[in-house]
Amino acid sequence: MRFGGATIVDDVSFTVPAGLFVSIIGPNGAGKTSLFNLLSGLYSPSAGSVWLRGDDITGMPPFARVRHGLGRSFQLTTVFTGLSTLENTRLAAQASHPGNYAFWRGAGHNRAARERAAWALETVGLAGKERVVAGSLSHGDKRKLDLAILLCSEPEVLLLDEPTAGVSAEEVPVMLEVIRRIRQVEGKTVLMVEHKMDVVHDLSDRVAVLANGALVAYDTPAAVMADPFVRSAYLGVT
Amino acid sequence: MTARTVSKMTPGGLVRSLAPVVVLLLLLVVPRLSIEVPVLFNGPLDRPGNLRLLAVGFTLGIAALSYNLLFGFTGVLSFGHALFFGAGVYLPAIALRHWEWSVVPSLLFGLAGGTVLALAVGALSLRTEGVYLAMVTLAFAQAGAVIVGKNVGDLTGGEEGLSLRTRGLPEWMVGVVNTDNLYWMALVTLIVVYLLAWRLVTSPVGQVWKGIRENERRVEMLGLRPYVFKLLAFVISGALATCGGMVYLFLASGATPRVVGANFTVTLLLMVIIGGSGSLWGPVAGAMLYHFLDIRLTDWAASDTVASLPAVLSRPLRDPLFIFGVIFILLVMFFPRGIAGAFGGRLRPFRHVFGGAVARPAVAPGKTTE
Amino acid sequence: MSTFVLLTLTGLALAAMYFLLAAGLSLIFGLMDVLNFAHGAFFTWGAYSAWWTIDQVSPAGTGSTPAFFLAIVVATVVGAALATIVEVGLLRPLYARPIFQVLVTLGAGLTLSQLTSVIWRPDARVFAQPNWLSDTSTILGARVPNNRFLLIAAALLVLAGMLLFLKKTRYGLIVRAGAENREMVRALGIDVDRAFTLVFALGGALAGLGGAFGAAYFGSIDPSFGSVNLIFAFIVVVIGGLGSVTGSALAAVVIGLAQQFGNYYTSWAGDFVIVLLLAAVLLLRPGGLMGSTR
Amino acid sequence: MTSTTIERSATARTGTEPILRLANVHSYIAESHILQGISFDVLPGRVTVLLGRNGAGKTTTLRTILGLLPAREGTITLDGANLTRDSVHAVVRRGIGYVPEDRDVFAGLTVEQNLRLAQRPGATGERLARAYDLFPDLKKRGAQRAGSLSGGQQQMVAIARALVNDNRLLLIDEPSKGLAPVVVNQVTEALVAVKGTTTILLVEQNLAMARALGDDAVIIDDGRVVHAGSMDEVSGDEALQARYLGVGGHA
Repeated sequence: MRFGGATIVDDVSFTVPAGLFVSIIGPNGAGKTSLFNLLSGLYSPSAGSVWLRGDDITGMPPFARVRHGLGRSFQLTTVFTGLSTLENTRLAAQASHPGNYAFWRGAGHNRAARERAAWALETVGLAGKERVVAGSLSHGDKRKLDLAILLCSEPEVLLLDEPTAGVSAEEVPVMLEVIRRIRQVEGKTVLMVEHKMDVVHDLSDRVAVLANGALVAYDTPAAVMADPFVRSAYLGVT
Repeated sequence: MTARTVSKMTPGGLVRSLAPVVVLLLLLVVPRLSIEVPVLFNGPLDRPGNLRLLAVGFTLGIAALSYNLLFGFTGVLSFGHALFFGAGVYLPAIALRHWEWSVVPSLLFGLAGGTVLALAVGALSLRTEGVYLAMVTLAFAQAGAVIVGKNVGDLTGGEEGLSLRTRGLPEWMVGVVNTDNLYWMALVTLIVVYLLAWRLVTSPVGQVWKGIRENERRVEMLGLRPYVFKLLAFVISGALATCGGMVYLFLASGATPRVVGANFTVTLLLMVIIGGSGSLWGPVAGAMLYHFLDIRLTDWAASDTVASLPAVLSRPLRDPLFIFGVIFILLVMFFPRGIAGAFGGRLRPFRHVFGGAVARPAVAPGKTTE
Repeated sequence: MSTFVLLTLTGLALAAMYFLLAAGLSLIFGLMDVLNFAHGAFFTWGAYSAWWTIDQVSPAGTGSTPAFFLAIVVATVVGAALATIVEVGLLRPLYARPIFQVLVTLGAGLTLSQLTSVIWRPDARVFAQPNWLSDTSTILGARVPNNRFLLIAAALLVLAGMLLFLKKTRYGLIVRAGAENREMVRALGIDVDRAFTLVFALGGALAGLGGAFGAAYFGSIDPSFGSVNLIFAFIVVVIGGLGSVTGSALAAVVIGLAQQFGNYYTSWAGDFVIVLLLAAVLLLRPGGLMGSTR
Repeated sequence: MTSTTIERSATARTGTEPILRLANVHSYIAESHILQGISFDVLPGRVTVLLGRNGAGKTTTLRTILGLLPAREGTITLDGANLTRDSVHAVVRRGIGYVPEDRDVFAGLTVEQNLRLAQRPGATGERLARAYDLFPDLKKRGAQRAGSLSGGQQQMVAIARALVNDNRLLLIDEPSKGLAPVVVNQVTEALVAVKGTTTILLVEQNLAMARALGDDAVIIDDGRVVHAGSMDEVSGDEALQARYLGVGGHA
């Protein structure tokens, strides 16, 4: 994977080898979410290019990128609140099994999608809550469901935008466990925006630091934390 | 917060699932029921006038049901739906009268025409969203109304409308004595459309529609193209409305400009809101109720009882549309889920789509919130 | 030549009427994001209250000049009053549910329009105007009714007034700022709800005024008077760009002329061209002619 | 740590009554519980810096004070008057100036119009003149559309907008956000000039700016106050910074 630059995100270039867990950190307004929007195709860059698994995806609309193996979770939870958790995941699973749009059959008929959906709920720890309407889940459970939906699209590369945002302190370790499990079971490539440094430290192989839209460091967690330049960029201390 | 689960089969659920069967059986035998239902119906139930009243209600039910596939299940607010119902009424009428086709080709022509029209209007309108979509579809409906009303190409008969040419029709469809056949035709069409719609909304496609209603952006991030699915909904609902229009043509023995244009779409919206946008049967019930009240209030307003009332009361009663307007406002303000919402278990889909400010930030990523 | 002049002037008069209706719609949408389907009813009520006033003041179908001017004032006031009632009574409780706001304006529009039918019967009414208004003046060989000029003049005055209001007054600034970022306006200590009511009332007043002039233009009125014109006003607003008063004025001229010229040659071409125009604008320039990039 | 100890320590330090007091304030964005019982005081004439990593709830705190987000629990008082349930405009009219996170100037309005719009009843021309004096750059551009200004100039408009009224308290949200270091210095200088004339509650992640301006510091994490004390104390405590402000090692 290779990333090219843009303007709010200013000339950012880095490559993420397959199977790595990379966290993106930086002060507010550094352009982290903008970077994610560029990667997932919600914004288009004014210059530069985005490559995914060897292909240039710069001009692709969001849905095509997803079909190309990119999956994304949002900073604010975006589950389908009126559907049950199983319907949520099944919808996602069905999307990645095209050719199953037979409308003379019920949605439950697609066996591959059904199994994938059940597996995803199990993986994030929502087994047993299949029939619960997503809108009535607790916030933490919604974030888990968000991840389960993501898993159902069977992405090769996951973009996680602050997976622990708004999750109560007690539930943070649970979320971490879920993310770790996804990593171990699936061996996916993950990019994560996160502010909780202990979370970043725990999960990442590499940490990328953005400040004012520019990439100021890209290294192992330990090296990045020790870098005085990063510290000044982050806190404005000179 | 307690977690709400999707209801399983309970004794109450059993009653709820048996009720439609009972209602259906009753409706099927209505043309053979010679009983009086005072106040509600004039004379015995199997009188042609009464059968026609119910059957027209069924066709309006088809229109409302099809409209709700788009509005209630996919979350697309179009103001052009009357156009497709109107196409179902006018196209076969034109083929029958001017080209003297026989029934089956005329109906096939109507269905094809309505579907193609829905495809064209949908393909263009769905490139916009929200209020823009509402206005573009409104404009298309207006264009249809203009073509019909101004008698373009001398085909539609203008304000006069177009009477049904009965000569090409099979005998069982013609004449007051055969009203029961038309009644059954309308009822069977309604049932078929209903089953089709049910199959659709519970199919994978229906799941995607609901997903779009809840959060279009998220659907896109699942790797699906919302445009394609919305267009599918638009075309299917348009085609189903066309079917309703075709049956209506035979019941009304002709076409009048009333069935195209924005006012009829507004009426459909009224039926859907009265019935409840969250279910399939709600809009059908809403349409039946609307039509029934419309006809009954008009009859009633002409009666001596009303004439003897003081003007403050008698005048509004002469104007059913005024009463519907008031009912509509009250429903929107206080019972946004309609009749179906009052009975239904798990019918609450709009809270989150139309719930406004609280739900909206979810679709706008990029803005950091602390 | 005389036909051309006649069509141009009547087209401009029609444009003036559309503008009076569209300007308020556009302002309301710009600030409040509400597509106001009740606007046609304010227009209808403007027409009916003007007709009623003339009927009361100078009976027997002879519209006197003072009666006409009084009627215009009454129509404006009635439009503003109805708009205020709708905004405060129906829209305000639904601020959190935008789609239901649209639906409730639909219901209000239907109810208010039908109320005219309830009170004054559904039949069309002849609008009695002073002779000098229905008389014609000859310009370049064309005999143009005087009420056309009055309508154009009124629309120009309203356009100038609105531009001044938006650029020079504090409430104008609030409206423009509110269209950009409602929350920040609130955070400056400004009561945005009051601004909403004001804008709605202003829009209603313009619609009422437009209704009175529209009645003079067409010579007769009926309960569907507003809803027919509302559709064209919507098209004007979209083509002009939601929220832009100048855009509305421009689009109104385009629509008014297209309709007059088109319908002169065939009975339907004008209306049809407008719809095509709308489709073209939305597909090529979705924000409208003068629309901001909302 | 309980809320009462924080309040007591703040009051004890100076012996004056607070201008602003938050007591056990809870608020939510959609269903996510952002502020989970925030309590602190802002003392008159001082600059209180609200610190904490991204997502801790700093902006939400300011928005809750203004009433842009409802406080579901707890009370907020300004000069002893409870404003927890007041509407936004009523809160602001008690004398609060707000400089939002993303500046939020009205792009279609001129600089002058932006400032005039912000003037509340009773605002004097003299204050407007003083605001212009502070930012001579803006005076030249009074007739220019705010949307055509640079990010730094827009930040100046946003700050000037809060200065045209005779405010009891200014809420300033990350004035350094997204600005180049040179511009950050200019903004800092301007705020230093404002300091002392009014009470300020400042949200800032840039420690350099926080040090230059701050008297008191309140650190929040996960929607709760985790530290309250003097700014000097925080500046000198690397462990505290590392733990709550982001980088600098694993806690």
